[in-house]
Amino acid sequence: PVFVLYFAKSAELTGVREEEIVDVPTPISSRDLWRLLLQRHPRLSALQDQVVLAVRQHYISISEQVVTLGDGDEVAVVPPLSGG
Amino acid sequence: PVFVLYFAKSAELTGVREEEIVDVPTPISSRDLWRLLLQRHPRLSALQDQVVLAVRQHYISISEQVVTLGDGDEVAVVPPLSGG
Amino acid sequence: MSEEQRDVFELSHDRLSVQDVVDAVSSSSCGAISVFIGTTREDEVGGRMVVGLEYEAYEPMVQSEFTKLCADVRGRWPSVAHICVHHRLGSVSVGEASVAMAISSPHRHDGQRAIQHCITQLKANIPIWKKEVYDTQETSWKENSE
Amino acid sequence: MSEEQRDVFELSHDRLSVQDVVDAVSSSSCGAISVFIGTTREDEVGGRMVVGLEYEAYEPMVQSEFTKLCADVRGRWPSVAHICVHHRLGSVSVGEASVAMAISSPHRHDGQRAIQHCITQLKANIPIWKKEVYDTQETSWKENSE
Repeated sequence: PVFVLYFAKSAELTGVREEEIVDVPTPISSRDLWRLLLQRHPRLSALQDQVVLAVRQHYISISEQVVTLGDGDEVAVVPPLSGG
Repeated sequence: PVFVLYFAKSAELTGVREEEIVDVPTPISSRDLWRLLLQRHPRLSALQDQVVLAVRQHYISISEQVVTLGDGDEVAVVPPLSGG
Repeated sequence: MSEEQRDVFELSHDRLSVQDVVDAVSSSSCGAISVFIGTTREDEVGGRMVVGLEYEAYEPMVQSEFTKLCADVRGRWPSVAHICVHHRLGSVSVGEASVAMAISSPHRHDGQRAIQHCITQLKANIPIWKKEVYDTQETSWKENSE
Repeated sequence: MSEEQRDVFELSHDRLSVQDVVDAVSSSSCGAISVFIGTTREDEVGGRMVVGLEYEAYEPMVQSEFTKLCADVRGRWPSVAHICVHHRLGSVSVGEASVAMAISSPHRHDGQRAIQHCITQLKANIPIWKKEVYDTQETSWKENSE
């Protein structure tokens, strides 16, 4: 399974902070990965065009870039940052 | 009289921190004022070309600039600054 | 400089202490400590008063991004000795510090440039989020504009 | 901003507290506090170790020059809220702070530029002097090079 973490507004929109997804195809483009999350949580579309993902703690924009996911890998939904 | 204050290296060279001088001509150029102090304390020549004066708490370089001194006015000998 | 370089990023639910971040970077080989403190401003947004902020972070990734940030700072200003950042989590009231950072360097110019770069990069890259909390109980997630 | 601007320069024979200068500039209308701390570095000069510094000041003129310095800073960065500088007098051991300054501003860029200007101008214009004291008991008056 892949562990998906939701932060800030994305956690409010989904109502969860973490979930396990068992059937993620791999390799997968980050755009398809985002679509898959949108199917599970349609309200995430409020973040469309603002969000990036982090795969194994590396930022990746929503694009054709392909990621390979291993068992237990961590994917985070990263709304616009506002630290400081 | 005029009160002359010596700071830092100038105080070490003269051996005094403050003195009263009664016979200062006025108006006087800052260069002549410095010469007058040099006559009283020849060791001050070690500071030649590095020193400025402060008259009533305003910096004045050693030059032809003329200052008017009133009774009780404060003149300071200001070696290169090194605050901070 | 025989001393090892220290890079410290701490997340804390408690009030920040400026003295703690300054002490964390102090070094007898350094003549300068540059510090930046970000505080919650009193603000009005659409007729509502901001009463505080709420922070959250992706904690393990904060550490990995901070490691990259420090490598970047040290690449640009090799004389930088130590870097310490303390950042709040949870509720931060108006007037309180949300971030305190300090950088020590032998001379002041490098440290002053480094601290500006460090706060800019923190805001751009470190996975931390805040929402404003209003007197109406409403909230709004913020976005760093730079 | 209804609050009055505060400009504070204190000379002190006691150890400086960073927290004190930060508290002196804090303001609920400001989101940023920039701080600079100058410390005595461990140093070797011609085979002699610097064990400390000795500071003296022309105290009333420190205040009048600081007033000019603050007017200059506020002319360049009008958003600056408060300015506080604490400077040591007398003996300062290696590792201790000789100067601590803080500037508050609504946003960070103005405060960061202002603090750099403030320390540069302090070194150039405020009538304070230091001599280095060596392990041999010898001393040497310093000169700010900039």
